[in-house]
Amino acid sequence: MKPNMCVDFAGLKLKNPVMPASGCFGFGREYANFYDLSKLGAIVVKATTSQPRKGNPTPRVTEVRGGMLNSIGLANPGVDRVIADELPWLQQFDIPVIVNVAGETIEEYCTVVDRICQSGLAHAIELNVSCPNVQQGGLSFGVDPKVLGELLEAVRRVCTLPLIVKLSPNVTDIVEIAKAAEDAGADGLSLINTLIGMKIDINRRRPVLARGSGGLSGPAIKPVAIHMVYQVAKAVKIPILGIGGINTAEDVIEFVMAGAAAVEVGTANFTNPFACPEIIADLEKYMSKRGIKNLEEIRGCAL
Amino acid sequence: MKPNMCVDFAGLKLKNPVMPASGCFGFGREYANFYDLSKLGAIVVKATTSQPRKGNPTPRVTEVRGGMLNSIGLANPGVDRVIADELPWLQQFDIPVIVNVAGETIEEYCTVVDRICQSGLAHAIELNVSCPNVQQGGLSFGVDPKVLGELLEAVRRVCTLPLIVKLSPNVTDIVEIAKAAEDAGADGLSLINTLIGMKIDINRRRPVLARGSGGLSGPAIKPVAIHMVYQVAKAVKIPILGIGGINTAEDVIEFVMAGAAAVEVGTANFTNPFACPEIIADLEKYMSKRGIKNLEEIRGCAL
Amino acid sequence: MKVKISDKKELASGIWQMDVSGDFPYTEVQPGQFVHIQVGDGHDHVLRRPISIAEVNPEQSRLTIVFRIVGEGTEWLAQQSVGNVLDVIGPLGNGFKSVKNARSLIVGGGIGIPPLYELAKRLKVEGNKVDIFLGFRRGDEVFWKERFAKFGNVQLYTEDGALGTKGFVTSGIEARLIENPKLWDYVYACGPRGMLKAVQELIMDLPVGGGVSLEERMACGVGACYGCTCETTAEESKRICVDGPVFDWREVKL
Amino acid sequence: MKVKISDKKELASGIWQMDVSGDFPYTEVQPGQFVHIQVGDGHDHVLRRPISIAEVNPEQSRLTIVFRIVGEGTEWLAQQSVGNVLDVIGPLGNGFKSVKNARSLIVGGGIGIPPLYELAKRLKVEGNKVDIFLGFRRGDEVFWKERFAKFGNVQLYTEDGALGTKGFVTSGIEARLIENPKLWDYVYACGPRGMLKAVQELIMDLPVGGGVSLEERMACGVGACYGCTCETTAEESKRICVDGPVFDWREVKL
Ligand SMILES: Cc1cc2nc3c(=O)[nH]c(=O)nc-3n(C[C@H](O)[C@H](O)[C@H](O)COP(=O)(O)OP(=O)(O)OC[C@H]3O[C@@H](n4cnc5c(N)ncnc54)[C@H](O)[C@@H]3O)c2cc1C
Ligand SMILES: Cc1cc2nc3c(=O)[nH]c(=O)nc-3n(C[C@H](O)[C@H](O)[C@H](O)COP(=O)(O)OP(=O)(O)OC[C@H]3O[C@@H](n4cnc5c(N)ncnc54)[C@H](O)[C@@H]3O)c2cc1C
Ligand SMILES: Cc1cc2nc3c(=O)[nH]c(=O)nc-3n(C[C@H](O)[C@H](O)[C@H](O)COP(=O)(O)O)c2cc1C
Ligand SMILES: Cc1cc2nc3c(=O)[nH]c(=O)nc-3n(C[C@H](O)[C@H](O)[C@H](O)COP(=O)(O)O)c2cc1C
Ligand code: FES
Ligand code: FES
Repeated sequence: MKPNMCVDFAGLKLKNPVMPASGCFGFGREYANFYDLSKLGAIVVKATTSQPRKGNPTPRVTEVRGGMLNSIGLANPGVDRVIADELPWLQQFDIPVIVNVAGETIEEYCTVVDRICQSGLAHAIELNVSCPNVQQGGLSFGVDPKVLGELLEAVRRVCTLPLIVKLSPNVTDIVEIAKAAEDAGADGLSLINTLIGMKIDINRRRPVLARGSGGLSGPAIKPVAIHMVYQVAKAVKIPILGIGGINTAEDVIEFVMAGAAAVEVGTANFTNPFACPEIIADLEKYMSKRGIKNLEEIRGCAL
Repeated sequence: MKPNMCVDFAGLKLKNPVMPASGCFGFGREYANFYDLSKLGAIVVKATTSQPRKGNPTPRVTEVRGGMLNSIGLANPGVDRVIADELPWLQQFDIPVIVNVAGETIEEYCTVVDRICQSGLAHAIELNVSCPNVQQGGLSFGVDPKVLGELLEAVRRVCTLPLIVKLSPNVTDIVEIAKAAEDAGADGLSLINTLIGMKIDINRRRPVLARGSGGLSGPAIKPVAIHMVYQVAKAVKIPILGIGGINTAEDVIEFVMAGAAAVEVGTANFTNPFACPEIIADLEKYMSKRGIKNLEEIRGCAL
Repeated sequence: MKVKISDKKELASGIWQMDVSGDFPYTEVQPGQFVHIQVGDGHDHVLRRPISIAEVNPEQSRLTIVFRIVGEGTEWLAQQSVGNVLDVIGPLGNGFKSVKNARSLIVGGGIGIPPLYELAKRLKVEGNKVDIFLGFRRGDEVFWKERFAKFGNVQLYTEDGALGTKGFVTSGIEARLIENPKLWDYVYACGPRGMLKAVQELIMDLPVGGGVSLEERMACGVGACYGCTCETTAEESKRICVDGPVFDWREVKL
Repeated sequence: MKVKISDKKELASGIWQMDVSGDFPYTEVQPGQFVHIQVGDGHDHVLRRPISIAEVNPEQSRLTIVFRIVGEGTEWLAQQSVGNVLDVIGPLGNGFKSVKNARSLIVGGGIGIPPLYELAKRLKVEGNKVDIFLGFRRGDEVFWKERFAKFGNVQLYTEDGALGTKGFVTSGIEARLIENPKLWDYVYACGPRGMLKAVQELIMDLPVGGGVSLEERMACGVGACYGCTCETTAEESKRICVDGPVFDWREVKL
């Protein structure tokens, strides 16, 4: 029996629960050379800011055991060009487009979210709150429940699409942050973003990345991600997008059992450009073989 | 030219900078079957509590990509038997003995530290502050600078040995915690303890560890550890013991360049029981080859 | 310690026998002890895998292990070729103590059977009269029945009934004990928890010796990490890797 | 794409040449493009390694790469045996455009030399008169001098002076340009940043075409991650993996 792969996520109808993670798939053009993007559950595009951004100096990627570090620094063409060039192109594929939004001030977030919603070219917003808050000394919006609440209340007012908040794992208590997001009106949560890490080139005696530190992603962070999804799933009612080190259909199952409704695949796209469609095909096989009719059946079953 | 491997750490004279990490080496007896413990820079013994503790239900260890999870739960024979049976046996080796102390209340920490100091059988205390504080709703002592400060002030009063505070990495801002420890009179810092993680057995649909979550250790956490050592080394004056995923002499060099004065090796002992003496030998070779006369020369050079 | 794979074969579906040779303290091995094997290139897996010593042949410098593929580590092991080198530590743990000239019962279930092989051999050499009950889930998983027959009277049970008697070993043992509660002086067992518990209940009140071998997930394998504990009648927990894997029947809580 | 290693040899200390064959769009390759190679079993390394295509032989379905061992990935690659299969994606990036019947200069430094080989071959075929300046740090690192000599006039430089002229290629190029600033219509280069910068300064004000190939650490290799950017005269940064690795001399900031 063929399982039903469809998933409802915060009002979005996904034909399957697997989508590429923000920053790991550009705006889709590059991977469209490898396969038909309509196979995806959805697409989450690169972080979009109000102005074009060049990002940090290079080197800005490097490998570590079980993962990689990046300090891309939100390089993107800015919301105008995203709306003019990227989102229209994505309409040809029959999948929801989720726009990842970043900013340095509450105003910037609001402007970008408003523009994206007005454009009519996106289906949901994923708010990346790991960005430094320039108005509050550069601490990330995502580490303080009060600051996060203020941001979300402002964004909520202009956001006419489902609002998914992508949390930073670099916090003492992820549950407290997740609840603050739920209380402030988030329709869903994405977790996790990257852990902060560093690698030192012992020959050059300097950090490998020009910026010093970077975000750790890949299989190395999966246990941390599973644990956070598990904890948050116990504490909130809104659905969760599980992210962190997903490489196989079994990894997807693990996240779903920990409470995720759907997942994002990041670093694995670099290892294997066909990662997403392969995971989707394997997931269907896995579910048929075990008689899992739909993912709802096993969602959170390990809680 | 032979490099000088000696390191001064918070008043301890170490013949080299490499010591086994707490909980990964028991009280040394088992590894004494493999090699002469006098080769080590020091030994850090298993967490010691006031009463004997059985720890958590099993399974309490499992492997993950690039690391492992443990939920041992501070199993130990209690301070009386540690003083009666374990520490006297360790005196035969010509190395400093560092006793890792854990507790659930400020009183318990103080009692254990006092007993160990009075015994005259240890050279330093490593205070494990990742333990849940039962008087404050179970949140770890190590996540709140104020709570940590109170604990350390109390411990400082009874502690006649160098006091090394081992920090939890599961916090929003490690620098703030490190500074609180320094201000409260810590002589040195150990970082990092394990990250919190989880693995789900998708066949049994339950977490693999009986307790659910566990501490993530091994190479997977090295970038996080390097980054925290780096940040803290910039902010404090007291010396740092670098811990997290160390497997090779090059890893030691990386931690030293990030600002550590010496290091602890944990999980690698399980992979290879000869890990510590092999790393020490390789480190000496590395230093000779590169003309590094002593580690002080390169300590923090990447900052 | 580095040992070289000198032979390997698939005994039954997913169950492999592997012979290794090299510098190893063969003569020190007690039946029921295990080796802790590094899997992968020393980078990919931080933990070794414990596998029991099935047989030891000091004259030929040979150690035999039998394992079932259940995950990445055992999969890797099965893929190693003859001539490849394995990094092992051992012999580890506390094995079975055997006595001379007694009437002994050996009870093995599935992949718990191989650790009993060296024991059966020694019991026979030392003049024991040995009954051997072997249980498998399915007929196509059966292995080493003939090998064990050299050392005693083998009774085979399978849950699917494809070979031997259909059902659990414990039913056969119970029947014999009802006939004669004094049939055996020593009982030795290794296998799934459920089986061990059932055997324990059958013999708990009988004046038999012997021992039971346990399993738990292990990290260090040498007693240092407290990862592999189990509850016994003693006040503190015991570590299966050093205090076991073989325990006294009356000591362990199953 | 899966390709099989059909030949490998060590060209100089730590520098390997490897031929691979299999289903690959050989005829689409532009000189200067690269392949993105999976190293390890697909688990140990999350990132592929970019290696330039040195030569392509569509008739024999053969692709040649040359690489220097600098870390785990290139070490792994060098250890692969003939017959092993590699997972590659490519050809990737934006290569050198060549024109017919021009006077061309090729400047290569160290491991930056192989990507220029296919270019030299094509320039020759297309009737160019080619000068080739090759620079190495040490005499014992020199490779492919003879191979390049088939396509043009090779000038060899080593920093240690063990082979060819002692010093940097740029001194030779500068001398020639002083003699005749119009000597070359096109200049193509690949090698260390310092060398490329020096060449750029020499030719910046001359009316030459051609291009320069850059390197940066890469993740995706296909333009999706923005990991490998560089600064150019354009307002936004360019991605070396898709907008490069070959750029116009006047476009890049070195
Ligand atoms: C003292 C001792 C002796 C053993 N002797 C043998 C033997 O002779 N032959 C044999 O086939 N197996 C034996 N085992 C079990 C063997 O160690 C595990 O099957 C092996 O470690 C699994 O490794 P893996 O990487 O293939 O699987 P993993 O991916 O690590 O795990 C796959 C599954 O295997 C099981 N498992 C994992 N580790 C253990 C463990 N330590 N104990 C029990 N189950 C585990 C779990 O159900 C898990 O879901 C023994 C275990 C112990 C503790
Ligand atoms: C477009 C392109 C084409 C290339 N072509 C070739 C080639 O034909 N032959 C060849 O030998 N090398 C080539 N390189 C460099 C090659 O990709 C790196 O040497 C390789 O990725 C290192 O992998 P590793 O695992 O061995 O080393 P790592 O352990 O990853 O790194 C070791 C050292 O290699 C250097 N390095 C790592 N990645 C890169 C990178 N992407 N670019 C430059 N330096 C790096 C750093 O100095 C680092 O300290 C090319 C790079 C690019 C971007
Ligand atoms: C190169 C790179 C760029 C990223 N850029 C973004 C981004 O722009 N916005 C964002 O929310 N997350 C970004 N991320 C984080 C990923 O979306 C994802 O949360 C993280 O990588 C963990 O998933 P993984 O382990 O599957 O890669 C980026 C990650 C990588 C590796
Ligand atoms: C099995 C195990 C038990 C541990 N027990 C303790 C402990 O009792 N006290 C403590 O401070 N840290 C304990 N730790 C943490 C280690 O000392 C160390 O901080 C951590 O494992 C990171 O180092 P590694 O990556 O080298 O293992 C334990 C770690 C492991 C793996
Ligand atoms: S496995 Fe470490 S104590 Fe037994
Ligand atoms: S490597 Fe990803 S954009 Fe170039």
